[in-house]
Amino acid sequence: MPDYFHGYSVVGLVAVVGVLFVAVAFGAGRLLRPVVPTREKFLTYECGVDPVGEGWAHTQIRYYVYAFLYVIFAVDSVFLFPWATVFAEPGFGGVTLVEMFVFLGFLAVGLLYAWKKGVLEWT
Amino acid sequence: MHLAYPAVLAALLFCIGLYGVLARRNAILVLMSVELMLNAVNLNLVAFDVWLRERLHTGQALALFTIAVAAAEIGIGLAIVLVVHRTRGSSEIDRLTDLRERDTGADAEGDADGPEERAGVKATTDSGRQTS
Amino acid sequence: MMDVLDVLWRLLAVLLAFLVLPLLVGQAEHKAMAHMQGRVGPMYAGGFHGWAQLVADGVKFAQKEDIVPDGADRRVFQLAPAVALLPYLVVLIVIPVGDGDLVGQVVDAGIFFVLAVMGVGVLGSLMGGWASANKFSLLGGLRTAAQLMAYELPMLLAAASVAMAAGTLSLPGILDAWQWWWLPWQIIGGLVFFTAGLAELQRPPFDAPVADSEIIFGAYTEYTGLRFALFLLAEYAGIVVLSALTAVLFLGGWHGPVADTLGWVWTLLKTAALAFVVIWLRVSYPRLREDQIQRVAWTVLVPLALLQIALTGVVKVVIQ
Amino acid sequence: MSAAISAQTYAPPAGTTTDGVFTGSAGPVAQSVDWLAIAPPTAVAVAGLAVLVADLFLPERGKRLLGPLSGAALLLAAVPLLFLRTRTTATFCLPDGLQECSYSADTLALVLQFLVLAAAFVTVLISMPAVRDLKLPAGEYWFLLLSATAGAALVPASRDLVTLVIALEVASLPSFALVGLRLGNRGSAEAALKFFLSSVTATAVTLLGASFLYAVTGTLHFQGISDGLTGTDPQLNSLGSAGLALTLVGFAFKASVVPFHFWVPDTYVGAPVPVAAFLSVVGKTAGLAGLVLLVVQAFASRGEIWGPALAVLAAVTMTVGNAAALRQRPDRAHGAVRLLAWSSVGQAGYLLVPLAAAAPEAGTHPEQALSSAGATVAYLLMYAAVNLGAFAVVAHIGRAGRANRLQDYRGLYASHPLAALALGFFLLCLAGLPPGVIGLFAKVAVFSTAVQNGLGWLAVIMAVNVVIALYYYLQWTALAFRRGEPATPAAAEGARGGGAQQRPRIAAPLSAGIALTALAGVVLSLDPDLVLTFAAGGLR
Amino acid sequence: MISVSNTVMQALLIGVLLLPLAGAVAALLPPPPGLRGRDPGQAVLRHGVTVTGAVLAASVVLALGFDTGHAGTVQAESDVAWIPSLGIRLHLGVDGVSLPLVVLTALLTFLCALYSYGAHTSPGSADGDAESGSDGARPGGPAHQGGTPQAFVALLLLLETGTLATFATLDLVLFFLAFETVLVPMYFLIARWGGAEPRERARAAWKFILYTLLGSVVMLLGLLLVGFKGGTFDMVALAGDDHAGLTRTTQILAVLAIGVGLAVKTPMWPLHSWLPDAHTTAPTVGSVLLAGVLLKMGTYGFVRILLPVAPEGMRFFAPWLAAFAVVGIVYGSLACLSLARRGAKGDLKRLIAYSSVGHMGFVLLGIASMTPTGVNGALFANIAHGLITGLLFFLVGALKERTGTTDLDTLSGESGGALYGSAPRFGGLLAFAAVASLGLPGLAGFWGEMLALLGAFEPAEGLSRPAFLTFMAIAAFGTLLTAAYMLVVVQRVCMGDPKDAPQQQGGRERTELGHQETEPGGTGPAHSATARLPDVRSYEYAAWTPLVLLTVAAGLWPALLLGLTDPAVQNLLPGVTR
Repeated sequence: MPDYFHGYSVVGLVAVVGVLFVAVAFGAGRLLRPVVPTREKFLTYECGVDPVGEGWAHTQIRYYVYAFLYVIFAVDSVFLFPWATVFAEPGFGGVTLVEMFVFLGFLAVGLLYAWKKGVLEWT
Repeated sequence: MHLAYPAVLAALLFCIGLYGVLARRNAILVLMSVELMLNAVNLNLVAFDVWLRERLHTGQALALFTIAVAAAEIGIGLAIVLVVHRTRGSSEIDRLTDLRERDTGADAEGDADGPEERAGVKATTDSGRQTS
Repeated sequence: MMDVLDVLWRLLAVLLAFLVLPLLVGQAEHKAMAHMQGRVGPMYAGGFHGWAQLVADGVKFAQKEDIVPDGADRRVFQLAPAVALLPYLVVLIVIPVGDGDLVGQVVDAGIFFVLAVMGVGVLGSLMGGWASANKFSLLGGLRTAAQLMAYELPMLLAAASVAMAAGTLSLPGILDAWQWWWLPWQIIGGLVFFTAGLAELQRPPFDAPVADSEIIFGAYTEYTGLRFALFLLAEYAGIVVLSALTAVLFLGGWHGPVADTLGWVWTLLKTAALAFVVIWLRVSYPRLREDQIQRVAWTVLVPLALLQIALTGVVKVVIQ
Repeated sequence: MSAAISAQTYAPPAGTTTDGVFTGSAGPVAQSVDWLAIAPPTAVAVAGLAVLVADLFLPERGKRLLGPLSGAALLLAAVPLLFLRTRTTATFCLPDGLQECSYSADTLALVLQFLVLAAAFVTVLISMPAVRDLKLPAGEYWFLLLSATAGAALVPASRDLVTLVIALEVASLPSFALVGLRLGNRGSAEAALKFFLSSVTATAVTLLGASFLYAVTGTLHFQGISDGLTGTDPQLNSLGSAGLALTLVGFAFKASVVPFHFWVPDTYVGAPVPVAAFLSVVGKTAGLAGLVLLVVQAFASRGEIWGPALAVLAAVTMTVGNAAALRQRPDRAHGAVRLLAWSSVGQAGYLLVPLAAAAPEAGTHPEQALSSAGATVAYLLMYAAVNLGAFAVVAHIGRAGRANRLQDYRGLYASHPLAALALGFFLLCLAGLPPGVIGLFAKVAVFSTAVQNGLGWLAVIMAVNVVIALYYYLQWTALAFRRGEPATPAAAEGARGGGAQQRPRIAAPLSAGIALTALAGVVLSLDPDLVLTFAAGGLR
Repeated sequence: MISVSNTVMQALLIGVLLLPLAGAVAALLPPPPGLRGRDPGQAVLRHGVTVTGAVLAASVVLALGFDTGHAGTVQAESDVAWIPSLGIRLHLGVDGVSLPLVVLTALLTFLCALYSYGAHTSPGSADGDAESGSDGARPGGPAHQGGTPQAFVALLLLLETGTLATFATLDLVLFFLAFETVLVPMYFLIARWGGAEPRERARAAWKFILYTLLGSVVMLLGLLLVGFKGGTFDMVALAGDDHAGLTRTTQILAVLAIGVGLAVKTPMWPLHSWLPDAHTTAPTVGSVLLAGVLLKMGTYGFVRILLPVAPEGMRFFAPWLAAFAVVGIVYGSLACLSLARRGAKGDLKRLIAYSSVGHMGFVLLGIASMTPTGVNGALFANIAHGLITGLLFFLVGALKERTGTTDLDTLSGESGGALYGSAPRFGGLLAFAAVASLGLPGLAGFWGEMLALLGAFEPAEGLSRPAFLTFMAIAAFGTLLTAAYMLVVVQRVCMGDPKDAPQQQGGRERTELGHQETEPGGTGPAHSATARLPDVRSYEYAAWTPLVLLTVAAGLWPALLLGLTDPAVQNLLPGVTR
């Protein structure tokens, strides 16, 4: 168990180093850069024209559907990894493989469903 | 590492989630709070699994399933929130009162039926196909 | 004492790689693109073929004024570049460069860790797009998110295939188990993985989220100065990480036809070659439309990845 | 989707190699699967997928076949039950001979699986007209229905918490979608959201409870939990008690036990009527099956904790449900469904009584505790038949006028004598009055468990509630036999459209559903021992 | 007495129960080709007569085959397991207590069927009757009221099944089932064939069913308590000497619960208030069966279940029961008196209903005394009340059919209804029934009340004698009151100047009466007066004569009945009187 946490503590150390790096960079930038605020600089940039309307105007509902698809599928694939690491061990074998094919079959049916339902078309 | 840390963290997460469920009025935020609760459970399960050094790793197995369950719930939940938002333009759960039992007379409810249906029809026609 | 020193060395090496390699890739991109397009590219900074161009760029960025738009969510807006950049640094530490101890840190569930942390990087773009209070940014952010969703799955599945083949999730473990014939065996997975990674990095031809002709610069539209530079750095760090990962997972990492003792050279060579492919693709292919990007993911890559898993499974059981 | 096959894929994923037994590589590590035992839920799940895929490739006209197809699949799935009847089979067992299995096809499981499949079949019958009327997406509807059924059929057979929770979720998740399937309907969406949010929260709480139990006992198999909960460490003891209580919450929610019932009326009203019927029977069966398994097996050793709690819950549940049902007025829109919803809450209270009564014996005399729980099973069987029947009649009335007021049942006898008789019979069964003999005896069986286990006060409360319930059931029955005269302008308006006397004919599947449930009710009334035997040691 | 083998007796008893049930189902089916009759109504009513007749015949044979030498033992017994899980058995049998009630039920139902059939077919009430549009009770025309004749007959037969089963069953739960089965047909008889405004009918029917249901749920609780504590639902086993080991507390609780249920049905003051409404609105046939048979189920339950199974509990509650009983006697009589007053707008049916409250008070008093004498008297009064009140309701129903009203003031006018003059035989019958009802020695009503009072004079050991003496005195005073109002009724309805009466009545009645008089079927003597009512018709003779004869017979030869009941009562009371 110590090794286990040791590994991640090093990783955490890296993250800390990274944060430090960014902080230093920002600090240095603060010292180096000029500050000359004008009204126009803080306007939202829309090709030089004053901004109009709300930000959600052009958002497609379709993105949600992709999100759903992803969430479901990605989590399903979570089951793959534990299986992937052991299925070739002695004692497992063909049956285990078939079971996973059943599982993949489920995934494939889901994909087929989404595809046939036209989720993947963009019209 | 002592078991207390993850356990306390999980308890905190769960309580925050619970508070969110009870206090938040936006359906999406409630949904997120529920996810928080589920992840607290996951943390618990994995921590206990490690602590127990259980041979079968039942805790981790359940954690995996919990992840899957949470994902499925999010999928369906967002779809439902979307439908609600589409039919009434708001996802505040406080405003979901169409089905509440009222003590007013029958006429009021009878009237309430009409616009509701009309609004529903409109929503279907302009929203196209919904798949979840 | 030895331990602490050891760790410090590793940290330093990783940080160095993180600061140098992306710049190398960037410079290579400048020059390679220029030559492919019949130009010469930057020639002045530093003298010899403009080798210090990116350093000069960095100096310039640091001197630019830092602007946060009025409508922006300040804290999120300012944090976004850091969130985009740091995950690549963290990933670098677990990528094995050579045989044995030539790795920042061995992590058990290496593949999981790498994929999970890389996913966080995209969050930076998303935060930037959301916090900018700019329509183009938002659109870009959403496209980024959609792209992440679409390509994370084939990437995971392809990685799972390798994990199946090796029977472990640890990156050094995979390399230990690697044989040369894995190359053809896992080739589909490799292609899927690389393509998906490309898309996650929003590199051309999958750069619809930052398509300058449509939405200015997507999520980064409102960024200036150092923060913008960090986003750019993140992109090139991403290229390095992706290339390195692909090399480790699918091309055998430090395995080479000769001189196994110089494993780290092989790794760097393979990474560099892949990075060059990334640049090459940018020059060669036009940008895909957002829907085309999605379709490629769901109808090509995901089925291919599933196919690869099936193939891996069958072969694995057969040879047993 | 993944959860549907959880049973197959749930193999201990990692760490197995470190175990001495496995490294010997002598026996197969993969669990051997008794396919016959798991056939019922599996068949349903596969059928669901098949329906979904078929829907993609069938032309619009062919989609009408999906309903009958689903029904046939359910019948087919019930066939293995016949072969399993004679033996008790367990599968997905731990490989080291600990006798801990994740799936057991014992009598309890078989009976409840039969109940689920039969109820789902009747739901399919009721649904056919609704799917056409409401223009529900056919493939999705049948797929979701079958998936939820598969989950519900898995619940009573699961013997560990992982399988149990997953099975319950598989039963729940499609239900949310089913409730919200009427696109563009405000009520439907609202109902789905309410149902969803509260259900998901309950699930989270249950899982937290499960994690506590795991911490205390180190296993999630029922037997192990029961053994582990008797430990002496006081700290762990209280953690175990907390886990126990929290785990029960999710199941109490599904069984619509007060105070986890608030979603019930709104959800039933907003959902399409067949879905409400499905929830009220199959959903409740899933929840109660979980409760039965938990209290009789997993928590058997801690009866002193959950026994009083369940007793109080039972009392509160039946009181609240009946009081609210009593408040329904005939002129209120959707009154019929709402009444049935509240009545189903009330019935949940009765269903809990035997479980509460099982507490004192659960630890020491598992056989007797199982007998007590058998009263719940018997009651559930009765309830399923008659409640579905009542919903079938309601579904028919709902087709004519969408308001579905209680008033609309006036004169039902004049227009549809048989349907009115059936409705009366169903309601009297629910009330527990002759000629609904089976309803009476099911209540008596429940009552007897309370009396014989020293829960006299609960028995008295139950009796009072039965009396309260009589009032509204009878009132509705009487309404159906009243002369059909338009009482309000609204009704008259409705009569102008089709004419109160010339109500549309009952759709064939609906009448089949009514006939089937009525037949079940009558047969049970003539020979109540068919189900009551479970209350007297019939469960083994 | 003829000797019949036990198997045949069993078959007879089961047949008695199943025959009407099968008949009820058959009534709803279309008639077979050979039996279509003149019209569907006639066919199905004839079917009703046939079935009830067969049931009556079977029950008479059963009675004849009954071994009177061992009237205390259960005979024609069959005992089959039904629901082993709950220990509920199909246990049937009759003894001296239940046999008379079985026969009485069969008889009354048969007479009702006969009466309905006659009313339907006799020309006096054929279609086109001037009254057919009014709300008046039309016992003769079930086809024109509420529902179809098919439903009417089916309900009647179902009612008979339930009642007979109540008396024949020896299992507590089965008893409850039979007890409840009666409610459904009775509800519909009142709600659909009743004789008042539809709203009021529905209200009365609703009240009836609610009261009885509430009562029976409480009763069910008591029955279950006894069953679970005693370990069996079998009445015979429970009646054994040790009462299956029921503790005193259990017994008290059981008596309280079961007693309330039975008391509602009986009805005992103050739980009686459903009865007047139900009677007032019910159709004639319904009233007859309600008063004649249904009320007996309550008192039967006291004797059959409470006395033998929970004597301790009974002893605890006996003074209360007796107190309520005498209050009921006095209350019923006073209510009747006030109804009978001139100008009180008293309804004759309501009056008889209240008189039933009083009469059942005597029955309860007899039971409360817990002595063989008292209980025998109670059982006797039961039968007598069934005969006499049945007859009374028949008569009042016929009167309403003739005059269109049961309002005492309308009927009697200023000086009296003058039935003696207008319809002498009818009037005579009414007077006979009224006198029988007040308990004139020599008629059936006398013995029951006297024995009940005797029982109260010397109550069982352990009961306070002074209290019971007081009760007895009050009850005796009640008999005086009964006599008073009955005589007032007779005086107001039957006597008076026939010339005088019509002048006082409204024009509507007169024209109607005149119209009826011109009917060819009017059987009244051909007096040439304006106020001619049709006298007793032939089918009415057929329906009423048996009641009259039995009333007289029971009055003159009480031993016929007491010989049957006494051994059974001795058997049921061993725990009380050694």
